[in-house]
Amino acid sequence: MSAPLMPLHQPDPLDSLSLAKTRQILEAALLAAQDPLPISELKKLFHNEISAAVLSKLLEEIREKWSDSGVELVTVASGWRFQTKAAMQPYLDRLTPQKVPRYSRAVLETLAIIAYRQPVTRGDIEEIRGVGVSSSVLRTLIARGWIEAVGHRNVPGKPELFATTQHFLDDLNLRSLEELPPLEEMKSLIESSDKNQGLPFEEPEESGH
Amino acid sequence: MSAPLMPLHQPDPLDSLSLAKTRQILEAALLAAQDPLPISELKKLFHNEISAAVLSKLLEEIREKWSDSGVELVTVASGWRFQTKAAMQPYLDRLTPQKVPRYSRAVLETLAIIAYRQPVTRGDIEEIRGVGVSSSVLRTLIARGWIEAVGHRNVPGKPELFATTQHFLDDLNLRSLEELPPLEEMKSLIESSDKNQGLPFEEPEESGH
Amino acid sequence: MNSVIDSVEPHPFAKICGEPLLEIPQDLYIPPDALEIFLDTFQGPLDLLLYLIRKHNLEILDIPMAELTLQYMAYVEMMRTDQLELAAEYLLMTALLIEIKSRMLLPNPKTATEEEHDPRAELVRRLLEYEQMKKAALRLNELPQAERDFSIIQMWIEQNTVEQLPSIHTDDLYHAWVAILTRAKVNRHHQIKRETLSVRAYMSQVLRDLRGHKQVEFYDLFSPSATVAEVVVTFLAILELAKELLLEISQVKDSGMIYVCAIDAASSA
Repeated sequence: MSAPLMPLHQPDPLDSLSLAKTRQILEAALLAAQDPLPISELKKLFHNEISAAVLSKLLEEIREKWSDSGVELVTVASGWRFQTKAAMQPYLDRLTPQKVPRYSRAVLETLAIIAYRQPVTRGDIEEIRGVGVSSSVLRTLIARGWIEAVGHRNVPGKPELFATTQHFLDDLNLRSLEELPPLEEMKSLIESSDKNQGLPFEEPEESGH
Repeated sequence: MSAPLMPLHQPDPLDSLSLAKTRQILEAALLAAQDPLPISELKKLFHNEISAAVLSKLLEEIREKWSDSGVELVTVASGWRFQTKAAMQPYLDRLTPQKVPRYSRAVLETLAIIAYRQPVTRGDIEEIRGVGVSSSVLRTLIARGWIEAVGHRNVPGKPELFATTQHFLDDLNLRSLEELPPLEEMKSLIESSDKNQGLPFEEPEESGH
Repeated sequence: MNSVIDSVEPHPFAKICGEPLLEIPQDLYIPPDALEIFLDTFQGPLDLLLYLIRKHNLEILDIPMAELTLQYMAYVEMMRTDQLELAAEYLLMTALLIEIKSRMLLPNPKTATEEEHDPRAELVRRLLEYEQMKKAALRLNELPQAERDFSIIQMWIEQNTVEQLPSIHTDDLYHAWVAILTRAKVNRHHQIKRETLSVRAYMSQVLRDLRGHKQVEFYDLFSPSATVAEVVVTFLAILELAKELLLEISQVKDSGMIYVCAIDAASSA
């Protein structure tokens, strides 16, 4: 029989909280949280009576403590969170035999255009890709919570403007859009052929879908 | 920027898995799992090549390792899971300060009847409670995953028979229904109330919705 | 003006689905039975054009327009049924290429105000922008991705504060029972008979086991690993269910196989 749970535990008065207990509470909160927790949120655990500097130091200690386990404490756009290390994933995949779907090139290219050119309309995306963008592509990205409509462009039809979300950054382990891989400068398509030289490019990979 | 991850991590061949690595994988799987994991499931992490006995021993070691932290490894009806300790709750509540809602007396009594008298029909519940049971009460419990229809009674109208689920046991930290407070004790309590004594309980609150 | 190579065999191209491009000949001739793979391989005309230019050093101007147009028209014909929009994109691209070519062929009168305007410039700009995004998409896909490359940890919270669902304790159920029993005493409407809980629990389990089956062999209702006590309780549960008319037990001949079925399943069959 389990112990009664609800009303028994009163938080200690703060001054009696040892650093060890504080670390323990931080750790439990981060392990249990549904979303990454920013420092401002973590401060609430202690009625804002512990400074951000102290919390940062404790978080670094927790990160250090976990460093040789299968789990790591990371910072992403929305704050701190625990996640499994990539080396664990092949094992964890054995528990869920249905593989996480890989995204098609259409989805990935659409995502890239929204990420790097945001905010963009569906028309903008089609202009860049040179083909129509099916609604299912946008729905896939919206359902994943990676893009959202952030407004409308003031042209006939008032098309929606899409942008990436904070959740997108979180899911890619990024703290900000600036951490996206920088865009490569593409070599000209005209000069080199004018000079009749071969083009110094690798073939763009056709990873199919 | 982190390194590309996708195809890099191959699971080690099993014989090269040290016990420490095995423990690390177990721990990561339990931390990442959404639901409790039974041993049979945990074995899949290692292609069933590690015996239940070894896994149990490692799980005990993990439980031990965590014993003085803010989280604990516990066994519930459907397996092993990590959970925050009750002592952490007052702190975690500060992150979500809304008041925890309560179930109405109708919901609690209906649940008690189903738990103790299962399988029962809605008619049975109404007979025992002496009042009608609204559909919303049953819907609340079904939505919570605590009760389910397990069949029909062969009387006119073929009413559904309700029983409690494993999820109900998990949520109440019970391994089986026998861990519910036994009826015997209650009988004596009722008899004592026959002698016109007040019950030593408060009336369950009628905060209901 | 162009060198058409008609001798390309369709087989090698069609069979290497993963990397079919190595086999696409320079003159754009695609064997008809490989067209589907071809259409799957390229995202659209921009993607195809980019490939031709990068892979085969094709200068935009050198693209054999007559040939290309014939080919594209053939694809368009095949796409018309189910990929009308894509067919339109290819058509549009063909028209654009022909326009560029024709403008390049015309003498370009230079005016003082206008810089020398290369009619290819706009197309080249689009190709480069698309190529840049295409590369970016590949790089993006290489970033670690939640669920695919790592799992996010969200531990069970003893009291489910996240969803703010009411939490109850076994004591709550206990109180609820006492309240019911107290009322029952007062009302005397009915008798509440006592029964061991384990039998009730096994009754639910037997019904679950029967669910979805027309009938089940009697012995299958007993787990092979059951203890004696569990066997007894399961047996009691079956008898109790039969008494409450929740299941039916049947035996075709003496000492024959005993079958058990849920009554609602039997009567609705």
